[in-house]
Amino acid sequence: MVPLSWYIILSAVVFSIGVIGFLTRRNLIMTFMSIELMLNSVNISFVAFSHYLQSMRGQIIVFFVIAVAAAETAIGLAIIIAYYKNNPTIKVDEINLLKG
Amino acid sequence: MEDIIYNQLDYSILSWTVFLPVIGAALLLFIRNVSAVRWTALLFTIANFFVALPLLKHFDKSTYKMQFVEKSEWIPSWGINYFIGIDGISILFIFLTAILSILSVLVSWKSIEKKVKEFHIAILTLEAGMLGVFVALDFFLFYLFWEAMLIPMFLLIGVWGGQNRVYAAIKFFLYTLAGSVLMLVGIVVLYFTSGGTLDILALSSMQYPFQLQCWLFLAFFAAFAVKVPMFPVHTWLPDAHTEAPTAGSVILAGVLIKMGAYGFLRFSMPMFPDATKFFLGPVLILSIIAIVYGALVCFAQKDFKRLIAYSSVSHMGFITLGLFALNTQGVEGGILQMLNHGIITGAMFLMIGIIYERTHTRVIADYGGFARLVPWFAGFFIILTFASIGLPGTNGFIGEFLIIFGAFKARMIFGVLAATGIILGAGYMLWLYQRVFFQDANPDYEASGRHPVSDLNMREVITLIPLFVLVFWIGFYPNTFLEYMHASVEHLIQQMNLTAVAGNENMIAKYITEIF
Amino acid sequence: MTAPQLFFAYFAVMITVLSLLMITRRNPVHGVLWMLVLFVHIAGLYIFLNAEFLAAIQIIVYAGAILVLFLFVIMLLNLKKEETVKKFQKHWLVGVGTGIIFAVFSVSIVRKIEVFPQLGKYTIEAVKAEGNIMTVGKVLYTKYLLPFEIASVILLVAIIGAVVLAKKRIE
Amino acid sequence: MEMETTISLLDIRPLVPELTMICVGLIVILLDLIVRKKEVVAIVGIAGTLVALYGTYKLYGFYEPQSAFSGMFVLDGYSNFFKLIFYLNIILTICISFKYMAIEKASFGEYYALLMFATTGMMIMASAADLIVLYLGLELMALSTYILAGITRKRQRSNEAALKYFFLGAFSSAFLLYGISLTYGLTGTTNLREIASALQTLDLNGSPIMYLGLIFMIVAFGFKIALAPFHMWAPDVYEGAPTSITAFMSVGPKAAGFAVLGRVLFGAFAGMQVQWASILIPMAVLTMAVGSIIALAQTNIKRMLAYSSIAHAGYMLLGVITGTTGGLMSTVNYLAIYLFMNIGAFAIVIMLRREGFQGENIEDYMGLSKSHPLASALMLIFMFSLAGIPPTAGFIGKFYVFMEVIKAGYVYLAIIAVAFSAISAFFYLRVVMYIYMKDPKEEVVLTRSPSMSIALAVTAMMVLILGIFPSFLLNLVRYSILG
Amino acid sequence: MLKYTLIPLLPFLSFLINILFGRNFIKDRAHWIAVPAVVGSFLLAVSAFLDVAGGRDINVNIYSWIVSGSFNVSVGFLIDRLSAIMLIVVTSISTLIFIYSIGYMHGDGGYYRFFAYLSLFVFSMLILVMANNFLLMYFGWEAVGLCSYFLIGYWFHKKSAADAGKKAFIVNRFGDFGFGLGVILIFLTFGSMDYMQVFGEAGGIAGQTINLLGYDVNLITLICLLLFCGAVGKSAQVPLHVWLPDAMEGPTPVSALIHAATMVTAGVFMVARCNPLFNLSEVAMNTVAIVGGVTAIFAATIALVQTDIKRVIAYSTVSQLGYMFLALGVGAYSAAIFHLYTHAYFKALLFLGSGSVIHALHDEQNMQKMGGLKKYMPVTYWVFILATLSITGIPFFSGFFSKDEILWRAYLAGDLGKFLWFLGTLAALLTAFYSWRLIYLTFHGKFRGTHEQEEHLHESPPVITVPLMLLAVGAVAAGWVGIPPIFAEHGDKIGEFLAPVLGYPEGEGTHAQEYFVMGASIFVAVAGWIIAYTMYLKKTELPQKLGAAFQPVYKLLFNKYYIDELYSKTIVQPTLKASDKIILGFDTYIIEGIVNGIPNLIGAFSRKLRKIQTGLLSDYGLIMAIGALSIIGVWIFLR
Repeated sequence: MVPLSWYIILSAVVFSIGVIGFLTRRNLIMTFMSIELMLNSVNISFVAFSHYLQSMRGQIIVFFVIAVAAAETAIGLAIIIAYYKNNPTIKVDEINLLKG
Repeated sequence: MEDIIYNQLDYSILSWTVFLPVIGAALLLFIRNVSAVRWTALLFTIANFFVALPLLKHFDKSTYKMQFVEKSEWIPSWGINYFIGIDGISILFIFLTAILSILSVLVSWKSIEKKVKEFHIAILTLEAGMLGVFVALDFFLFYLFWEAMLIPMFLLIGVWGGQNRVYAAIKFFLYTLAGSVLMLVGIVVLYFTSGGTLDILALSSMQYPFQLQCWLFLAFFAAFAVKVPMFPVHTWLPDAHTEAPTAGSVILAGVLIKMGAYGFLRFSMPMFPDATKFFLGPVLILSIIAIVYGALVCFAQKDFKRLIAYSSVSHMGFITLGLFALNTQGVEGGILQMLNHGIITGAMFLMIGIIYERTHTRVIADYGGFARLVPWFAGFFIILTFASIGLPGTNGFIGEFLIIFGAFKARMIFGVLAATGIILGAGYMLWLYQRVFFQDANPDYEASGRHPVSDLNMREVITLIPLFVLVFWIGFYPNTFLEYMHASVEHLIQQMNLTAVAGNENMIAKYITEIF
Repeated sequence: MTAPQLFFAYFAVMITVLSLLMITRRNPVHGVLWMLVLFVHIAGLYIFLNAEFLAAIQIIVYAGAILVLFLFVIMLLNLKKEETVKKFQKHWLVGVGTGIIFAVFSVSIVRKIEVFPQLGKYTIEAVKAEGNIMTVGKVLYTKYLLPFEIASVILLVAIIGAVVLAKKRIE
Repeated sequence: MEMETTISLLDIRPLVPELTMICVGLIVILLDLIVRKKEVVAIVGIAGTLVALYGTYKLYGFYEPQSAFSGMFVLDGYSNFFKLIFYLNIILTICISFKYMAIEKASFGEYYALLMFATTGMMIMASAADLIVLYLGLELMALSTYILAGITRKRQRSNEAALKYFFLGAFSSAFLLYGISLTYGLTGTTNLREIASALQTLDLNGSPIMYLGLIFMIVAFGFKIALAPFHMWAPDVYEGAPTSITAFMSVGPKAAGFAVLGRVLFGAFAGMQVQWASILIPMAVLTMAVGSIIALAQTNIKRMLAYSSIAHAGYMLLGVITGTTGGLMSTVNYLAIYLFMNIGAFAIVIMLRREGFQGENIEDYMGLSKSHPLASALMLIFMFSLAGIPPTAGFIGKFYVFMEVIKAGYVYLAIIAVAFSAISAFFYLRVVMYIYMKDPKEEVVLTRSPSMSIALAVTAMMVLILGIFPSFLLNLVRYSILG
Repeated sequence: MLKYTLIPLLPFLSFLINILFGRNFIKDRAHWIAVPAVVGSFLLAVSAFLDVAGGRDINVNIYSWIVSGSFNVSVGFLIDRLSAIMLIVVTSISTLIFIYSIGYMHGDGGYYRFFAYLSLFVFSMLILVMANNFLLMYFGWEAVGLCSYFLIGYWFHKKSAADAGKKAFIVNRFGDFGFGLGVILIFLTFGSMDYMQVFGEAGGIAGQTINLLGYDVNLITLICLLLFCGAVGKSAQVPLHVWLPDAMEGPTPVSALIHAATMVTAGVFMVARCNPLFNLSEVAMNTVAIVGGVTAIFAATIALVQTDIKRVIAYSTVSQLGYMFLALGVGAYSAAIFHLYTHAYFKALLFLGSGSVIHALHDEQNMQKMGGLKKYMPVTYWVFILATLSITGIPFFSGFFSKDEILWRAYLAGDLGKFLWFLGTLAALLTAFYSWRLIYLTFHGKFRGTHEQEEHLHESPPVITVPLMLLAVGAVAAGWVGIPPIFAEHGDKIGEFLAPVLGYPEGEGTHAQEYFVMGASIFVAVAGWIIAYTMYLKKTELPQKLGAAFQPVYKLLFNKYYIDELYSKTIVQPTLKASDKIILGFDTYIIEGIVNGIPNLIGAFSRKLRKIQTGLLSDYGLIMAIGALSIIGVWIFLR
């Protein structure tokens, strides 16, 4: 058997990679994708827990997470587009009109 | 427990007294005409005085109990009541406040030209706040008034003040706020220690553990010391006094800074007698420093108002000294001196305001020879000068003498040191008087083509007369005023002597050894 | 190592490597493509965990819808220039460091995780007997009806939002 | 642990207010297509909210807690009180945004619909008894507010605000999910009550993994209520978003965040009070410090109010930290009061906005009292209330919190809090100073509308009335939370 | 009772009326109110004197002034033999000076003001004298100081006058500092401030000590010394004598009334009044005596070289006051009061005479610019001669009797007394010298003023000369109430009269000794006269030579031992400097620095801190992540 902890460690590692992506990338789209990566990592742990707990709940949650992720993507990308129309850049470090 | 006498009259006189100005302020909102605003404000302040007048008549001087008490539920879930009443300590301040409010309206008749309506609303709400502080018997209510008062005062200084008004206003506000928030914490701690009451009388009759007393004393001390103001936290006062409009200075000097001392009397002493005794030394030393330091700073002042402001620091040092002498004479002297200082310094600021209206300068060096130009003014002012110095026959003497007597009785050295303040006081006041009124008129003054100064007019004389009557009344027959205090002060001293901690002296000694 | 463990090891390594690849690509299109591969692997892991329905959803929704959306937008924005400039932030090292510490922390905490609670009734056999989709569906439409409905509103909001932000007339 | 559940139609009953809100939201969108006068849309929105309010009131008639949907949704005094805050929030927001959104050229049906959806999300959060529902409610609210923040999409600032809010929000909800997953993994459930009992039976209170999960959830909630160091989005978003939305956001999501924070910490993790209090205490101190201190250097009033709102979150958090019901009540009470004073303040800020003039700089307020004494007086009241000076409601809010904090034995926290509240008084005073003590540079024209007047009247009255007679609110809070 | 109350009240009413209505209504008619009032007072005082002489002491409380706990002080009067004499002295001299002032102050702009202040002064002085408790005496004590302030600074537009007034008040405050504390200590010791009660119980606490800064101090001594501080200030004794010469800036009638005859003698009166206390403390008595003796000689030496006519008389006053304290210190209270009484007449006369001179010369006070006035102002000249004879102690003039009494009593009072007697006699020599020097410089020789002044020289009008003549009668005859017993049995009427209050001094000497003392004093008086005659009338170049020969001594004396400079350097300047530099600096830079510094610091901190808010998404994320990490790190790993 694969121990539960392997999955959870994997999930943690991928989550961290997502965090790294979020923190380091300059491209907004890539940043966004890093967030998706984080969500996916969490999904892995949900499914793993669900499996090991013999409970359906984890899978249900993943279902909802995916649904929300879809909605989030739609809105997020819409926001990016709206921003891009006013200021044609998606470099994270150039978006700092608001600060201080 | 029943330390109260419910309202002896068949109408709620105290509530009327406190809230009449609020009604006046509300009414002013709807008045457009400037002179109508002035008259309404004047009417309300005068009416307020007369509404309060029956208090004097019906006040029972033979008891320390709270009188004219009104009590009704307010915030039941916190056990907070609308609870007001007065005793011999607070009654006189009601009248001081009422009188000074009338005068501040009168003195602003000509000098306030912008935002007249707002000005008078501020004055009236301020009056209500001050009265509220003196009558509140519930801590919450007290704090409410205590803080609420800051707002109109802040505006008075900041909107109608002098050159540097904004700085002064903000400084005043933040200083006092910083002090009083600590008191707020103290109040809440008290609330829980006492098992959920904020009734000042109940809290006063309880006994608290020594350590707690000390902490609470310090928390309250922070608020009151700033307000008084005591020595190291006094620097808001010169700025605020100097920049405030005349009415603001008058009220500030006359009533507002008395509240710190009042707080000591009403809260610190009866509630934390052990802590009071524990911290007595430092407090007395601070008072002495304030007396001498405040007086010395006066010598270096170049601004008329600022000098008087610093002299207040010195005089307030006397007051705290008297209060913390913890004997009848000291405390009564302190209370009387609070009244006196309100009258004298209030009148001084009135007069400075009057002369400022004419000369538009506050720099002492611009003056000179004014005794010739405005003899009546000079005459009035010299009376104040001597009252401030504490010349017998004026009210200043009675207060200062009782204070020094009390201090001397308590600890001889403090009496001696305080008396040096009297010498210094004579020094800077007479020097001031000489520079302003004596010698030849300042050549620059006339050369600069400033307005010719005219002497006091009728309105101004009427404004000043009540204060001068009081100066001599208290000077020659202080008993009229002292009588009111006797019972309450005696009771206070008794409370002070009931120490909560058994073997208090040992306890304190142990504590000191622990600290060092 | 047993077979399942080897199997897991493959997926784990692949997922990790693909994630790293994904976040380091200069060209976002490449990133999306690597991510696609990544999602497939995750779906594989789901199957391995007896979550067939989710595996399908993962492919359909994530790979099929979300990533396509990403591609669309990337194309729409026409990010040619982006490819030439630096892909990482100025202080990317701090970000990497933070992420690594994050990984170290969370791994060191969760590595001892075990299944504490009493197990549920959805054993592999029970689910198999009914079919994974059936089980999910039953639960979803009974017990989890409320969340399901809320999810629908969320999607509605997403539609409205996309319309408002991208299309709605504003003079 | 999982059992078969059937859902009956009766389960819908407690959900009536939420459903009403959603329906009204949809109606508003449709109506937008038909009517030209957008005021009608707004009025329908308000009317719908009032209907929902009535629904809550009717359901609220009994303080008995009810649960529905297999225990995922509860209706109790706690949630109902929060819903009341949300209703008032949206009504007042609509009132103040009428004219404003017209000036911003964004007054269309979707705006009001999204407000309603966001509010629905908050309501669901307040009623959530399950982490899944909580998560979804949070996302519903969040997604709606992301859009609202960017709704004036011709303005780059608005775009940027939406962008930042969105990205950081998504980032934080990943943390939330991670926390939920760990909690789920350890306890085998997401139902709050079951979590609580699982923590007991499985003796998980000391488990570091559980702790980790809790920390991640707190991070996410802290993000919503803008607790330092998760507050970074707030100033930018508050500044960039349309002012009415800033007003909306500074109260609604914050309150919702507190609702779930209270629900989760008190409902599920009550056994770990020591742990979470120890996490929250430094956060609270930091929040108050950051909010109060950075606000001092601000020149943009919206940004200043953003920092002020951060600082206020710190005070509110103190009530939660106590871990007592009383503490929670004080927080809730604070929120209700904060609603009035904050929206009031923003209402005045909005009034300065007119065609071709932003009116967001504090300097724009110079000498306002000369031309607009009444508006100035109201701003004065709001500012002093925010500063916590009696006799305004802000003082009551602070006083209650300090009371409970001290009661719980955290005197030092109270002292820190009062110190920061004294510091924060400075920047509120500065606004007053500009209004009253400076001479106007140029004539200030205020944009007025009847609904704005109503909103101002209500908020100002409440700030003053609650400041002097707080009993009504206190009792409401008490009954809501104690039942 | 009303009668006694009216004694001070009449002048007070006069003051009120004049000050309130003087400026606008009364103007030049002020004396029509002031003079009748003071005359009324005088008549009532005489009546009171007769009552007392008839054996009826009056001690009556009028009302309770301050009541605070156990502290209870009344306003009340005690008229016994001592105060009765003082009443007579004060009111009679006041009357004369009021009348004199009508002429002297004629045409002055502040005429009404002058009379108002004078009336107030009389009121205050009477209160001081009549008080039956210490606090009321303190009231009068301070009030006379106030009047002195007003009157010295009467010509306030002159800086020197304003300065002098201020100086007088402040220097007096130094004394009053001690006096006030003494009064407090009296109450704390006796629980009362009434003379009768305090004096009655004084014996009971003799020898008690009090801990003062770690030293045990005799309580009575402490009280007496504190009280004496007041006397030193008020009566211008060393080291607080500096104000009195400057006080000559005031109008001459003021100098005569206040700074010669009445106010400055208040200290003497007070010590005499407190004799039951002082008697109990040898230390205090010796202090009084030594201070008196030193002052007598000290002031006399200064007077030798002064050129300002009024200053010479002022130093002479200081010196004579020293005599009185010398007497008090050796227990010869009645002798002191006797000298006070005679001194009041001849010194007032000297001042008024000099006033007459100054008036004639249009405010010239420098004797170097006078001379030869004898022929222009015969009346003034002759009264001056009489006064000088009296002050120098020429037999059968009143000064002779009182001074002789003092010296004789000093002589009898042990070794210290002998020393003091020597000082006193030496001072008498100097007194004779400078008094005659004044006469010669002023009235003899050639006129040294301007030609213009010479043309206007004339004798003063009767309103001035008549009081002078009346005072001259006093200067000659006032002493006849105190003829030493060796000349006439019961000749010392005043001593006997006062004996019930002040006691009778102890110590008996032989007749031979008494003649010796008397002879010595007559000898020095004549010697001084002869020296002055030689130096200023015969060999007029001699003073110059002497001055050149003893340049340092001359300078020292001329500059009044540099005491003023010393005080200025050690007290005034340091205070001002400390105030300006140290205290104000401390206030501005340290306290305000902290007060403003904290907000500034927070503000700077704020500006720094807001830089964290970079506006960059990834930074925000980073901070969130780091925040979460630190929470994890601290609460999971470090716990």
